[in-house]
Amino acid sequence: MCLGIPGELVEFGQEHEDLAVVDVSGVRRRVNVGLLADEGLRPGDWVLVHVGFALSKISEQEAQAVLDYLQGLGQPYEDELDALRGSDIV
Amino acid sequence: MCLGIPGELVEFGQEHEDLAVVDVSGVRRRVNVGLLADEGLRPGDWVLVHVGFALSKISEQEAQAVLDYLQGLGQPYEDELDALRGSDIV
Amino acid sequence: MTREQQVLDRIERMRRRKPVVREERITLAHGAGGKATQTLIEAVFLEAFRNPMLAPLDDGALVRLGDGPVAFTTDSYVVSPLFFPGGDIGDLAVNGTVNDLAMCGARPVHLSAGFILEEGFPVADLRRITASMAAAAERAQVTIVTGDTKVVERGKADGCYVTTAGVGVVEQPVTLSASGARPGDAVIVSGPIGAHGAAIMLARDDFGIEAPITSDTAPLHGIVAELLKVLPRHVRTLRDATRGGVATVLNEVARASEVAVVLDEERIPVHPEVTGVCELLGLDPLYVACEGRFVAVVDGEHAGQALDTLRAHPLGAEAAIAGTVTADPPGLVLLRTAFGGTRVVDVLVGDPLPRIC
Amino acid sequence: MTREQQVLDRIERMRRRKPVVREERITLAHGAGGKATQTLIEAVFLEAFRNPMLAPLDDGALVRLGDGPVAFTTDSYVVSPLFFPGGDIGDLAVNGTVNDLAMCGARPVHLSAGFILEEGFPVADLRRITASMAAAAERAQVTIVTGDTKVVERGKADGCYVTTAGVGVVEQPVTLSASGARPGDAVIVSGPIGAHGAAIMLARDDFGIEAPITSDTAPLHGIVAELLKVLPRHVRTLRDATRGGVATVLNEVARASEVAVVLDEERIPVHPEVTGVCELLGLDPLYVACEGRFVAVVDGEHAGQALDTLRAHPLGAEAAIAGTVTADPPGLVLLRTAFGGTRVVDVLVGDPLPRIC
Amino acid sequence: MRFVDEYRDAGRARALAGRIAERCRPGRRYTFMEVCGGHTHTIYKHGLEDHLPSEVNLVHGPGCPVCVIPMGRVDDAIHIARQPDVIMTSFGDMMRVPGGSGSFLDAKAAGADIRMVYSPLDALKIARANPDRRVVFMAIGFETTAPSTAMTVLRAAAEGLANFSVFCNHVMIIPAVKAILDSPDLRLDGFIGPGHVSAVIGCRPYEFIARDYGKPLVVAGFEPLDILTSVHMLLGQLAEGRCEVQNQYARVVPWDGNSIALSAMGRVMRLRPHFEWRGLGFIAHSALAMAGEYAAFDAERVFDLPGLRVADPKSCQCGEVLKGVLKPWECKVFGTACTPETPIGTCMVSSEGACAAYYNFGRFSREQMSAAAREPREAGRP
Amino acid sequence: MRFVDEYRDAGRARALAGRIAERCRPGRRYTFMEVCGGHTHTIYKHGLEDHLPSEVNLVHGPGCPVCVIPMGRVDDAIHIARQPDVIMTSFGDMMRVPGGSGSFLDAKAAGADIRMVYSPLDALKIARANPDRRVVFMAIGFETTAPSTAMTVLRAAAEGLANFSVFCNHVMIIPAVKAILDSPDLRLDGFIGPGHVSAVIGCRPYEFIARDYGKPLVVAGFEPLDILTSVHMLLGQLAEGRCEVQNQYARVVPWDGNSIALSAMGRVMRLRPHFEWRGLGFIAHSALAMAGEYAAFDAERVFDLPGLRVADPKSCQCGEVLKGVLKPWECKVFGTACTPETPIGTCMVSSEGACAAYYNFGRFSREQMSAAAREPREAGRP
Ligand code: SF4
Ligand code: SF4
Ligand SMILES: [Mg+2]
Ligand SMILES: [Mg+2]
Ligand SMILES: [Mg+2]
Ligand SMILES: [Mg+2]
Ligand SMILES: [Mg+2]
Ligand SMILES: [Mg+2]
Ligand SMILES: [Mg+2]
Ligand SMILES: [Mg+2]
Ligand SMILES: [Mg+2]
Ligand SMILES: [Mg+2]
Repeated sequence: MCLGIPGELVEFGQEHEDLAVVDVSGVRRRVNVGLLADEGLRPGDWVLVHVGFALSKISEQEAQAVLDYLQGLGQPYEDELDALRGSDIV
Repeated sequence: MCLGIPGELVEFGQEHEDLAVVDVSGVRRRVNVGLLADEGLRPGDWVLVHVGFALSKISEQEAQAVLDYLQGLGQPYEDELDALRGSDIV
Repeated sequence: MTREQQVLDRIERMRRRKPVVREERITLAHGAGGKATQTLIEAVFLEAFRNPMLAPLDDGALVRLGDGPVAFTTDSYVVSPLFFPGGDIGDLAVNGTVNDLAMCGARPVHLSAGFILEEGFPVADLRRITASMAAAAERAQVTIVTGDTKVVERGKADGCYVTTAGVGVVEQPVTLSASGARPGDAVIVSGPIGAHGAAIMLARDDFGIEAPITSDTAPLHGIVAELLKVLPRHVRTLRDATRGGVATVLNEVARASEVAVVLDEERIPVHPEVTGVCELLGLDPLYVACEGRFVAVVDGEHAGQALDTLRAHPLGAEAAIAGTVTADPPGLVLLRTAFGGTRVVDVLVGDPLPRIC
Repeated sequence: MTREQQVLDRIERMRRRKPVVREERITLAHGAGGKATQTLIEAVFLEAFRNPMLAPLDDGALVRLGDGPVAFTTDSYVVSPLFFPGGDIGDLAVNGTVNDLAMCGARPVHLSAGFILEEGFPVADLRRITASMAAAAERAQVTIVTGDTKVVERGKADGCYVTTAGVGVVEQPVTLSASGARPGDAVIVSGPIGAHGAAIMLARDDFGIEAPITSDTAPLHGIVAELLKVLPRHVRTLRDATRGGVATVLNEVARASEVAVVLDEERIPVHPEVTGVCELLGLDPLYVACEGRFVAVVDGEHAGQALDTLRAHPLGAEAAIAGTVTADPPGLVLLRTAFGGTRVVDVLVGDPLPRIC
Repeated sequence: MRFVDEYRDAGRARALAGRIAERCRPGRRYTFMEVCGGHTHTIYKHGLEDHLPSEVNLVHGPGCPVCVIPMGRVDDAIHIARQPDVIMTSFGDMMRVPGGSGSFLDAKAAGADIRMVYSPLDALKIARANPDRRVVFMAIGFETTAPSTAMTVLRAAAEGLANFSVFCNHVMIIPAVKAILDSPDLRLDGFIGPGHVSAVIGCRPYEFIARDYGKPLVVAGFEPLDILTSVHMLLGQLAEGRCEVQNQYARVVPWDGNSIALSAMGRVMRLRPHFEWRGLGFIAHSALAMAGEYAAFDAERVFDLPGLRVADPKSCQCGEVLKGVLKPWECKVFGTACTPETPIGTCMVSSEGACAAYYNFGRFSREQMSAAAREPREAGRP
Repeated sequence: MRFVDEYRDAGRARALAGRIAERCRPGRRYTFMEVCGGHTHTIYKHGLEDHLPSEVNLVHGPGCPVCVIPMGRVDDAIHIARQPDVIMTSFGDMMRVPGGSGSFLDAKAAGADIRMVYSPLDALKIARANPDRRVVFMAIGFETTAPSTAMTVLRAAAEGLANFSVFCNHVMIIPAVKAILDSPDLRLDGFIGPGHVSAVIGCRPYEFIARDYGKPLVVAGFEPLDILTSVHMLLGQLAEGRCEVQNQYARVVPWDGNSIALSAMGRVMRLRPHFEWRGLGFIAHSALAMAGEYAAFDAERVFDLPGLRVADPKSCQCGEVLKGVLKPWECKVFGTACTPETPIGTCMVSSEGACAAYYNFGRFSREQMSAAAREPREAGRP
């Protein structure tokens, strides 16, 4: 129900200002961006899509912060990981 | 379009006075007898049915008259006819 | 040659031309089994799938699988109503395919069943249909070995459609085909005609008509086997007289065999109630469907033997020799009327009875 | 045994009980290929028609006709829309039945075709469908030898439904069955999954989604023949992953063979656009239908050889070993997630995608 | 069947045929028009001409209501049927009648809700069952059928049904016969009068035909022996120099008709000043419209109609066939461009149309058919 | 996929799992509630518990809108759907939710026109395309979804669409969490906060949880690494004796939420004085109704509703599951009488319901599944 999917804004709509098109892995859907009217959205921005509306603009910086946090935690395991990944290739 | 079929009145309707049931070779249909309200119809009477209405009460006497007319014309052929009919039985 | 005769010859030439579908859209006539159906089949299906096994457009195809000849057929059933006096869509679907195999001279062995169900269809009705299919299969000694089920949204079907396909083995060499009739042959009808179509029409209750008519749906493999056992080499053609009735089947024979079929109105068995329904609605019983009757074209010299054999079987008790095959005029069915006249019995145009099978 | 384990065991016993249809009316779920479909088939169809050839509920039935074993199958096609990127109902109907025969280890030979047309259906669309059936038949080297046409009133169908049945010859002795999987076997998926279902969903345009996805509909008899030629005795099970997808097929295998199937999420081939559609709509690609992909269960020791054989065929270029068969827990499909966890992959409940085939 | 089988007896027919032949003066040609399409149908269906000597020539008249409806009226009916809330009801005969752009069957295939009924009362039943739809009855037919429509409207009015109306196309036989009698290119010796029309209007309305035009007329029943008998009666009048209206069908037709039927028609309908007949053009006072009192049931007032006149196709010779000037097969498109599947003219649509009857039942010359029917009979018999 | 695959990496998960295990005090049991059903779904779908040490126990909260809708509201919705001119539109999740007498799916099979939509805007599209029908949107969902409904109503109002209305069942997460915190039978160590609700309401509304109830809360994203990270952060707060609201999902959740979304909700909707939650009973100020200004779009005013309260089945223990008191399998009917095909409680319907998630994805004990998944891996590999 609260399913939200990150998508990249690729186009703004002709029909009315709130319409835009997002791309999710090559899949496109029209979304309403009216809830993000304050965000100065531009093509290339990523948004979270929920029931046909863009609910939130995704911050790349904050996204990276989580990954950095994990990176910091995980360093000792990296070598082991690489080894594991290698063995998974058929 | 002007198709009319002789049927025997077998029943008068419960629903309203104009409704009756006719029998055609064992096949029954509800017909409206409103057009023959003057005829004092009774079960056993034959009527001509057209598009769900009884259009005319059939006169047995007149029906027989035609057959008698034909009978009169055809007498010389009767023997031949019987012979023919006999040969038709498989 | 008279001018009238010239006109008639020109018309016959027209009728033999390659059929063309002129309509832009499918109408009910395309499913009625008459001229429009034939045109659609020849101009669209045969045209697209053209191959020698399909080309005869017989009741089923004779194919070779491994060593022996096998008969293969299919029919879709869309009858409305689903349940009617004398049967339901279930036994109809089994008997119909059993009969098409029997008409190929095969012993029906296995059936498949594909169901298209409408959302909202009562499960109890489905159970009733499958029970009657099972009973019909047992009666016909066939097994339903594979199947499929689809469900479509409400308003995209009419409760339940069933498509059966069947395979049968051809155990003795017979050559049966619509094109096998020859002058001098006799045309036999296996029993009173038109009961199925009339029963469906009454069950539909569109016309407010009631009559004690039950569908004639029945499996014909048994009676056909008897006939072929007695006369393996003298039966030319077998056809079950389904959509389009006896008239349509015989037109197919006349056309494929390039002969004339001459029927004798007085010898065609019709139950009086069926006649009554037809009179009331302005229909001709020759065009009304049967689902348990067939037409056999038999060598004239063995017609009596054929008739005796059929009459000895419960499903053939009222069988009759209804006509003969002559050379001229090729491609036509004629009827000697009870009144002593003669007329053409053409292929059905239009659709007097929607969805009888 | 923990209390949780006791509960879980009790549930498994429940699940193995005879299925019962509780609903009074057919719902779309009964046609979705998941639990409701299985229940309907087992509780209604199998119950009514019970016989040893039908009982395995494989893609088709193996029957004896005359001398040799013959495969026989049917499917009805009700896909909406009729035309979609990558195909239409016509090639779907041919390929689907060809594939069910191929999954029985048979060489598809002849097809029948039953059409249910809706009054008003454009004749041009029918021509387009029959042309694509003819092309598909030619590609699959099968002949459409018999057929039937019915027309129903407007509002009683959705343009055109097609039911095909097929017969094929079994030329080399193989024993393929959903019940043939054994611990140690490998589970191979013949290519990227879910493209057909995703393409249909987009073509239906209910969700305003666009993506360059085309249906994977294709005849699989060729690639299957290659596989069986190389490994006639080491292929246990073949199933085309149609309605209900790979997850449903594997649940059938796990249940019939009383084994567990353990899938490896990272090894299951899925095209990124299909993943994208599934993410957007909250679907799992494991349940999305394919019409040109199959699952093969192969002796573990010959899995590499099987994979090489499949990859050498154009339809198998992206084949992958997606999982393995283990003894415990019997009857279940498990998934090692890409995240490193494990979960159950159950049979589909409900109907995420109406009328994909 | 009572009142049916007795009149289809081959033995009686053969006997009568002998008497008919005796009444013909050798070399003279007797041309009789059967006014009613029902007669045309009977003639072909039973192969009646096999019993007629070559001197007797039957020509087919305008008495097929389907055959005379002009294309513009069909288009109007389809226009009504296309309104989204409409259920159009019609007798089966109308389904394939071509208008300027297609038939009811085509309109139905394209989405209109058009249903076949057996009786106008069935249309009423549909109206009761569908209170949220407007149900229209496509009323066609001669005086035989008009009273049934009138009775149906009276019932609808009594019930206060607000969603039922009638698209009235009822026509009247007398003006049509008069138009034919006034046509210069016609040579007729007598008329076989329409039996079921006469059950309503009686026999008096035909008297002017004998009196003013000097043509005998026999009101005939619809079984083949009825028609043969009528031919015998017409030949008798001619032989004896009489010129009368006779009633062969007295078992059904009262000399004065059915007064209840006539008064129902009179209440519900009114005469149109003129009406177009396909092939015959406009004929004054030849058709009925709904009376003003029943305007609420008059589809012509309930709906906005295009009301366009559509010219008949150039190749169509239905007019000549309807007037009996041409035999069906003499029309240039008969059986080639115009067939029951692809009718150009309306006479090819109804099984009572002369062209359709001839095409379906009589397409081979009598000689050829009789030869075929004779030849193998004994051969194939066991 | 960007912003997805990065957070599903098994290697990173294993590294993080090690850190989580290190933060647990051996023998102590840490119980965290994931409030949102989306989290429940993620946990089971990815097999996340395989990465958690046995000390960490996740319990599932009330954050599945489908799971908390009371039967009476479903019945009301079906009542609306049954009106002859109505098209009911709904998210797919609602289709199988049982009311007192059947679900939407049953009503649809019995003839109601009920259509699945992806977005409330799709319902609007259906309303525009069917001007002669009344189109109703079955609005369910937390604050995540309510703004979309509000924006849709604003657009309908701007267009002057007269045949569109909303059956509003939007609920609010804070009152539900408060009800759980006030429930005496609960023992929780912290909350995994709902990420997408928070994208609308921000993080401030949770501050009372830390301040007044002394429970830490981490607003979490929906990928499995987001949840694992949040668990790590909660363990960190507990280890360090902190008690705060933290935002793990800052890439999507602004601390102050989305003011446009909040103001759209504020314009179109109003707080209900109380609302029934399935299993939890009536909770004050916990749901939204349409505001008076938008009464024309309020299905509760447009239609007469039965509005009956239907008691939950006796055997149903959804309330305990929603409060995290019982694990799904501890419910007496779990997996036997109550399954996804035959749900007794709503937690068995939505794939976000705890019972359904557990039944579909996690029905085997972790040990057994891991064993199965380990054992044959190498055996079958070429
Ligand atoms: S053949 Fe056709 S066009 Fe010619 S008169 Fe007959 S119906 Fe009219
Ligand atoms: S098993 Fe069913 S009744 Fe029990 S808590 Fe779960 S959903 Fe509710
Ligand atoms: Mg047949
Ligand atoms: Mg057939
Ligand atoms: Mg067949
Ligand atoms: Mg058949
Ligand atoms: Mg199938
Ligand atoms: Mg299959
Ligand atoms: Mg299959
Ligand atoms: Mg199959
Ligand atoms: Mg299949
Ligand atoms: Mg057929």
